[in-house]
Amino acid sequence: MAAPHLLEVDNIEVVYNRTIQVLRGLSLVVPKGRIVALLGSNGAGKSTLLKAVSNLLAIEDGAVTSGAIRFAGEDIAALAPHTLARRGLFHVMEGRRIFEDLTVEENLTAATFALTGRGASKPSFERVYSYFPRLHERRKGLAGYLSGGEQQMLAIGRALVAEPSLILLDEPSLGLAPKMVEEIFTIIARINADEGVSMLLVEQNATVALAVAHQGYIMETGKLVIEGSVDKLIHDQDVREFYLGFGGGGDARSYRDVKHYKRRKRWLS
Amino acid sequence: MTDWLFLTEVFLAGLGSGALYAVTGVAFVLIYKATRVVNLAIGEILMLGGYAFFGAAAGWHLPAWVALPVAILAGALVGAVVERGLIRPMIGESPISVFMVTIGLGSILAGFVQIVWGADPLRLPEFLPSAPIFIGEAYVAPKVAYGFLAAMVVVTAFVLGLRFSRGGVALKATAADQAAAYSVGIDVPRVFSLSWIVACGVAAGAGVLVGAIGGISPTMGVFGLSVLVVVIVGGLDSMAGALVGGLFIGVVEAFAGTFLGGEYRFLVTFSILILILMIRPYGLFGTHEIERL
Amino acid sequence: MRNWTRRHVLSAGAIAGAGLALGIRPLAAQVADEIVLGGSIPLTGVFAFAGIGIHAGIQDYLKIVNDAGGVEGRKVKYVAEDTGYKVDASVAAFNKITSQEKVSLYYGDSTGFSKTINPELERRGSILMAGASFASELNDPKKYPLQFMAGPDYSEMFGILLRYIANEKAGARLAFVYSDTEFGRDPIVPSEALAKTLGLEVVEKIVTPPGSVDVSTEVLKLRRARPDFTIFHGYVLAPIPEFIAQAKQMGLASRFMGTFWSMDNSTVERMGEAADGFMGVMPYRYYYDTEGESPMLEKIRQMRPEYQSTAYLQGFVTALLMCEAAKRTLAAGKELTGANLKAGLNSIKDFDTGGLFGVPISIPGNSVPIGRIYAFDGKAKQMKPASDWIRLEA
Amino acid sequence: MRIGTLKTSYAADEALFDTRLQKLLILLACAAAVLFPFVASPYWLFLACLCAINVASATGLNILTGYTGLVSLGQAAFMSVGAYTVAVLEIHAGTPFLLNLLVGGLLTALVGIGVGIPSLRVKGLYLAIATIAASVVLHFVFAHWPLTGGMQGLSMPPARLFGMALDQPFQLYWLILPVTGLMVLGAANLFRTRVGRAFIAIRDRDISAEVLGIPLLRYKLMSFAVSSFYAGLAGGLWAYFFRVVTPESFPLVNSIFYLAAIIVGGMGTILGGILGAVFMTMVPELLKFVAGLVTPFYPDALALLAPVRTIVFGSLIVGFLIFEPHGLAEIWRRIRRFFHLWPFRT
Amino acid sequence: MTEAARDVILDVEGVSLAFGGVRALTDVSFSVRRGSITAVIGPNGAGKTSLFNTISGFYRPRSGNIAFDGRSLAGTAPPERARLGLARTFQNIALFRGMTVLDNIKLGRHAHMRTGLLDALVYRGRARREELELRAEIEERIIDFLEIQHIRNAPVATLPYGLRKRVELARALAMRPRLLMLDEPVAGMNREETEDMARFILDVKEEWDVTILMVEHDMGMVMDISDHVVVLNFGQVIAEGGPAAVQADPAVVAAYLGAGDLGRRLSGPEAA
Repeated sequence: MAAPHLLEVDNIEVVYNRTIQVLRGLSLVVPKGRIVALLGSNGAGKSTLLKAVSNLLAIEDGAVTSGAIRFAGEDIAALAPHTLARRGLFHVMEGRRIFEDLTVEENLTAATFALTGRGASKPSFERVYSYFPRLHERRKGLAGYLSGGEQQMLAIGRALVAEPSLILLDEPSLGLAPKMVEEIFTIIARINADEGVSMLLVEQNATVALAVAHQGYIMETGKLVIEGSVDKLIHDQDVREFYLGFGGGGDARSYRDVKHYKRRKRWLS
Repeated sequence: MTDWLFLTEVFLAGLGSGALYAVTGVAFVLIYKATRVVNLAIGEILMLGGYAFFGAAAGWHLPAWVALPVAILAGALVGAVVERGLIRPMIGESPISVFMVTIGLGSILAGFVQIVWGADPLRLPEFLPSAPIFIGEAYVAPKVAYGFLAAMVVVTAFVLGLRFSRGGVALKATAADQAAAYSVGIDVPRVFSLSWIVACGVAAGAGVLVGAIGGISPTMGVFGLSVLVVVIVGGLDSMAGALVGGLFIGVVEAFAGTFLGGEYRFLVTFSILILILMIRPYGLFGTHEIERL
Repeated sequence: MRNWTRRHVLSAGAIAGAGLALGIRPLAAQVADEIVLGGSIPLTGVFAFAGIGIHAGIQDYLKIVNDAGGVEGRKVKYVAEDTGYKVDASVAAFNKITSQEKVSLYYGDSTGFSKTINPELERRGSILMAGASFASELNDPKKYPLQFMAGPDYSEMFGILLRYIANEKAGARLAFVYSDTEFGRDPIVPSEALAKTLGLEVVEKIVTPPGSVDVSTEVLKLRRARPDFTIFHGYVLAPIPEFIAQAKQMGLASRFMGTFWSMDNSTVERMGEAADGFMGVMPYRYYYDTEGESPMLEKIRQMRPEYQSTAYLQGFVTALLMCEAAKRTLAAGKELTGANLKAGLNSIKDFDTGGLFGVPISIPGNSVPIGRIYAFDGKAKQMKPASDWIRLEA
Repeated sequence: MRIGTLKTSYAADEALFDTRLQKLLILLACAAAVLFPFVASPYWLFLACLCAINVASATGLNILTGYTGLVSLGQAAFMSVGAYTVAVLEIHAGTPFLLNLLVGGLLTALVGIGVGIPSLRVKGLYLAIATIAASVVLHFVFAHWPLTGGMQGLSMPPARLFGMALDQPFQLYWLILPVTGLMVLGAANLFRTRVGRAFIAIRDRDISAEVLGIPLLRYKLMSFAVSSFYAGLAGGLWAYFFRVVTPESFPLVNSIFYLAAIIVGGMGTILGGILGAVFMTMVPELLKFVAGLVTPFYPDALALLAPVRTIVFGSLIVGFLIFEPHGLAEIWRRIRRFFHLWPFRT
Repeated sequence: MTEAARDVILDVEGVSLAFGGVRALTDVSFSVRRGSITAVIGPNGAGKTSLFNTISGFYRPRSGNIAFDGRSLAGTAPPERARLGLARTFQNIALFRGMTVLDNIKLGRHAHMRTGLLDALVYRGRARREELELRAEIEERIIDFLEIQHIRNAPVATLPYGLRKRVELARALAMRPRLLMLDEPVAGMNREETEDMARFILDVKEEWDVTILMVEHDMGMVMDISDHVVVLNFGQVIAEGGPAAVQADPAVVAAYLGAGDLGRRLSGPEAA
C-alpha cells in the first residue's frame, strides 16, 4: 500500500460501564482523501466506534480495553477530544448536536477553538457559507430554530471551520426528508472532492452512503462482517438483501423455526 | 406611610445589598452554567475572601488596593484546587452527590477559617471613603453605595463578556452540550477550571465588600443561602437572572425588614422562593429544563 | 484505596473501642472530700471568646482557694467539657461529668442548657448551678430554685441603664435594637414597661435576624426614629459597630449602649471609631480599675499581668460565689446538697467580693442586681465609669 | 466460613435475616442492648439514646432520600414538628406519651405531605431547596407562635409510665430504644413489599415506574409521609429526652447532619442509616476523647475542637462521596464477604 | 361491536402528535389483532418510539384516539393503562439498576397487588401472603420460562446486555399483560441471542396468550415472525400488511432507500 492510512483502527474492544462489551476485535482503515462508509443496523456499535476514535467515549463511561487507534500515525489513546479536534480529526456527532441557544454564527465561532495552536489567521466563515448559502441567510438567528436539514448543514459547517483532515460523520441522514438527504450527501461528496478531506461515514441509509463512499465496511453486533470497495459491496448478495433492501433468496433458516430446534436444546439440558 | 424620602432610602439600601447578592449570584451561575454544579459552598468562599482580605490588610498591613487582589487570588486558588480535587472526580455522579460535596466543602472552609482566625466576628479595616452620600435628598450609606457600584461593574462585565466574547461562546457551548463542545475543539476541562477559578475569585471579592459592610465571621456563609434564593428566583443558568433576582430580593428584604421587622426577612424571601418554585420552577430567566435525578 | 478505607475504619473502630472502655469504667477515683465544680464551657464555637475567659477565671479562683487550703479544708476540683455552645453537647457534657464525679457545683453555658437541665438538677438535688446566662426567666427562685447568676439578669441590666438614662435626660427617646434570638428578646417586654414608668419613650424597636450582615435599612429606621439613646442587646460585637458608624455618618445624635456581653474592653475596642462614647452596664470592675480597694483585682493582676476580659471576671466571680456558698454550708455543718448550697448562697448579705463588685452585695434571690454605667474613653482605650454603682431594689 | 445457602421455602428466602449466623448476631445484639443499661454509665446511656434517636430520624430520611431519591434538607424541621407536638400535648393535655408520639408522628406526616406536593413538579436540587424553604417557614412559625412558646420554646414534664417519671437516661433508654427498633424493623419490612419496591423504582427511573403501574405523585407523597412520620417520632423522642424544645433545637445544620449520616452510612440500605447515624453521632465524642488525650502535649487542643469537628464533618461527607459512595454499609458488606470466603480467599 | 372489532385488541385511529410545532406523528391509524405479532418498522426518526410512548400514555396526542380492548384510553394515566394489561419494554432498557433481577420482576406486578402502607410496615397478614404468592409465581412461571434462575439474585447493573433484555421481558410478563409492546427487543444482539429472543416472543404469544406489538430494526426477524407489519415514515403510515406484501411495496423500498438520483444509481437494473 503506497497511500498511508490517515486512520487506523487496530483490533479494538470497547466496554461500557466496565461490563457491557460493545465492540470486539474490530479493525478498519481510512485512506487519505477517501470516504469510507461504515454500515450496520441499530445497536451494532457504529456510533461507539466513532466515539472511540474521537475519544468521546469516556464521557459516557465507555473505554477502549484493548487494541489501538492511530490517527496520522499517532496513537490517540492519550489525546483529549479537543486536542484531536485541534489536530484535524473532527467528529460530527449523531443527532447533529448543534448548540441550540447560540446563533448560527456563534456555533461556527465555537468551532474556531479547533484552530487553537495552529497559528491560523482570523477564521472566516465564507467557505462554510459558500457550501451552505442558507446558513448565511440565517447566521444571526438562533440555531435551535433551524430546520433539521439546516441544523445538519450547520453541524457539517462547524467541521469545515475546523479545517480537519478527517471528518467522522455519524448518521447525517437521520430524520431528514429524502430530498434533504440527497442535498446533504451531494455536498458531502463535493467537500471531499474539493477539500481533499477524508471521511468516515456511519450510516443506516446504505444506499446514499454507498453512493458517495469509495469503500465500505459492514458491521454486525460489534464485529465487521464484510469489507471492500463500494463496487464489491453493491454486488454482494447479502449486502443487497439486508442493507440495500432488495428481496432475494431466503436465509438458511427462518426465525419462525427457531422454536423447534431451540426447544430441543431445552429438553436436552 | 407616604414618607417618600424614607421609602426611597429603603429602596436604595435594598438595591445596595441586592447588588452584592447579584454579584455572588453571578459567581454561582458561572459555575452552574459551565459545570452543572450547584455550589452551596459559595457563601463560604465569599467568607474566605473576607478573611483573606482581613489577613492581608490587618495581618500583613498591606494597603487595601493590594489586599483586595490578594483576597480575589485566594478565592481563585481555592476554586482551582476545589475543582481539580473535589469536583473533577465527581464528574458523572448524580447532581445531588456533587451538591452534597459542596456542602461538605463549605463545612471544611468554615472550620479552616475558625482555626486560623478564631470564631469571633471581626471587622475589616476601613478602606472605603466614609463621607455620606446623598442621591437627591436620600441618604445612602457610603459603603453600600461603593459596594453597589463595584458589584454592578462586575455583573455588567460578566453579562456583556458572556454575550460578546469568544470565551463566552465556549462557556455557553460547554453549558449546552459538553460532548459537542469537546467535539468542536473546546477544551472542556479548562472551561470547568476557569469557571471555578473566576467564580470563586469573584465570590471572594464580593466577600470583601460584604465584610466591609457587615464584618466577617465564620457564620458569614449563611449569605450563600440568600444567594441560593436569588439564583433560583432568577434562574440557575441566567446571568441576567442573577442580576435581576439579586436586586429584587435585596429590595424585598429591605422593605420586609423595615415594615415587618428583621425577623421576617428570611420568611418573606423564602416564601417568594416557594411561590416561584410552584409557578415557574426554572426561575424568571432560566432556560433549561429541570435537571433529572 | 479500598484497603486504606477498610484499615482506616478498623483503626477508628479500635480507638472508639478504647474510648468506650474508658467511658464505661466506673466512677473515677475521687479524693474523698473533694468538692467538684463541673462545667459545660463553650471553649469553641460562637461563644468561645467568653468561654475561654470563663474557663480561665474559674481555674484561677479555684487555684487561689486551693492554695489557701480549700473550702473548709476541702479542695475544689474543676472538671470541664467543651460544648461548642450547643445545648445537646452541654447536656452530654453534664451527663458525662456527673456520671464520673460527685458534682456539687456546676457552671452552665447557655439559657437553653440551664432550662433543659434544671428538672434534672431538682431531681438530683445535689447541685447548685450558675452560668453564662443572665436570662430573666432564670431569675425566679420558685421556678429555678437551684440556679443563680453572678450579676443582674438582662431585664435588670436594662433597668440599670434606664434608670441612668432617666437621670441624665428626663423623657428621653429610646430605641431598642436586639437580635431575633432568645437572648435578644429576653428583656424587651418588661423593659418597655419599665421605661414607661420612668417616663421614657421607646420610639423604635428593631429586630435583626441572627447573623445579619447588612444593617443599612435598619439604620434608616433608626435615623427616622431619632432616639436620644439606643440600647443594643443580644449581640456580642457585630452588627453594633456598623450600626453606630452608619448612624454617625447620617448625623444621628444618639448615644449607644450595650449590655454585659458587649461590654468587654477588647470587644468595644474592636468597634473602631464607633467605640468612642459607647456605654453600657457592667456589674464588675474592669481589670485595670485601680480606684479604691480591690484586693481580688490585685491578685488577678498579679497572677495574670495582661488584661483579662469581663468573661474572665464573670467566671472568677461565679466560682467565688459558689465557693462562698459551699463554705457557708459546710460552716453550718450541713451537707452539700443543692438546697443547702442555695441557702448558703442566699445568706450572703453585704458581702465584700474583694472589690470585684464595687459595693458589698447581697443575694436574696437568683441574681445580684447591681451594676454601673461605663463609657469608652477613646484616648485611654479603656472603659471609664460614667455613673456610680446602681443597686436595684428587689 | 460459609459456602452457599440452601433454602427450602420462598418464605425462608424472603426473610430479613437469612443465615443462621445473621440470626445469631441479631440475637446477640438484642441481648447486648438489653444488658447495656445495667453496665453503662449515664453518659454512655445518654449517648446510646442520642444515637437511637438519630438512627430513627436518619432511617426516615433514608426512606425518602436513599430509597425514593427525593432529597430533603428538612429532616430537622420535620423533627421539630414532632417535638413541638409532643411538648404541647404533654404540657396542655397530659395524654399518655405513646399517644403523644403517635400524634406527633402523624401530624408531621401531614406536614411532610404538604412539603412534598411540589415534588411532582420539581426534583433534585429544586426540591431540596423547597424543603429548606419549608424549614424556614416552620422555624418562623415556632419562633413566633404563642402556643409554642416563641423564642423561649417549651419546657415540658417528663414522660410518665405507671406513675413513674421517665427522666433519666436509664429509663428513657427503655422508651427510646424499643421505639427506634420497631421503626427500623418497619422500614426493613417496607422494602420487602410492593410499596418499598415502588419507592426504589421511582428513585431509579421514574418514567418507567409509571409504565409499570406506579402512580408517581401518590408514591412520592407516601414516601414523604413515611419519612416525616419517622422524623416526627424521632423529634418526639428527642423532646422526651431533652424536655425542652426551642426553635434553635433543630437548625438547618441538623438536616445536613442527617443527610450526611445516610451518605456516610450508605444511601438506600437500612443498615446504612443505622451505621451512619451512630457513626456521625459518635465522631464528635471520639474527637473530644482524642482532644483530651492530646491536651497534655498540646494545651490548645480543646480550643481547636469545634473547628476540627466542623472540618471532620465536612471531610467525611466529601470523602465518602468521592471514595466510598456506598458508605459504611458497603464496607461492612465487604468485610462480611471477606469472612465468608475466609480462609480460602483473602 | 362487530366480530371484527372484537378481534381487535388495540385500535389506533388518526393519532397525530407534535412537539412544539414539529410533527412527530401524522394521522396514524392501524389496529392490532388479538393473538397476533404486529411489527412497526421504519427508518430512524420515523416516529416509532413516539408512537409507543403515545400508546403508553406519556404523550398526549394532539388528535385521534387509541382504544384498548374496545375502551378508549383518552384521559387514562400510564399507571392505569398498566393495570389494564398494557405492558412494554424500552429501547434502551429501563430496568432498575439498583435492584436485583428478582425485585425488578416483582415490580412488574405492582398494579395488581393490594398491600398498603400499614401492611407493609408490619409485614404480617396480607403483605406477607401476597409477597410469598408473588414470589412463588415468578419463580415457577416466569423465571423458569425465561431460564434466568442463575441470575435471579444478581443486581441488574452487573448483567450483560442480552440478559438484561430478557429480564425486562420477564418484568413485562409479571405485569399480567394482554398486549405486550416490545421496543427493539433484539437491537444489538448477535444471531444466537436473537434466536433466543425470537423463541421467547413466539412462546409468549402462544403459551401465555399475549398479543405482541413490537418495534424492530432487524428485518430478518421482523419478516420471519410477525403476522402483520406497519411501516412508518416521517410519522405517517406508508404501508401495512403481511410481511411479504410490505417488503414488496415500492413506497417501503423508497422510504428505506431514499428515492433520489443517488439511490437510483444503485437500484438500477445494471447493479444486479
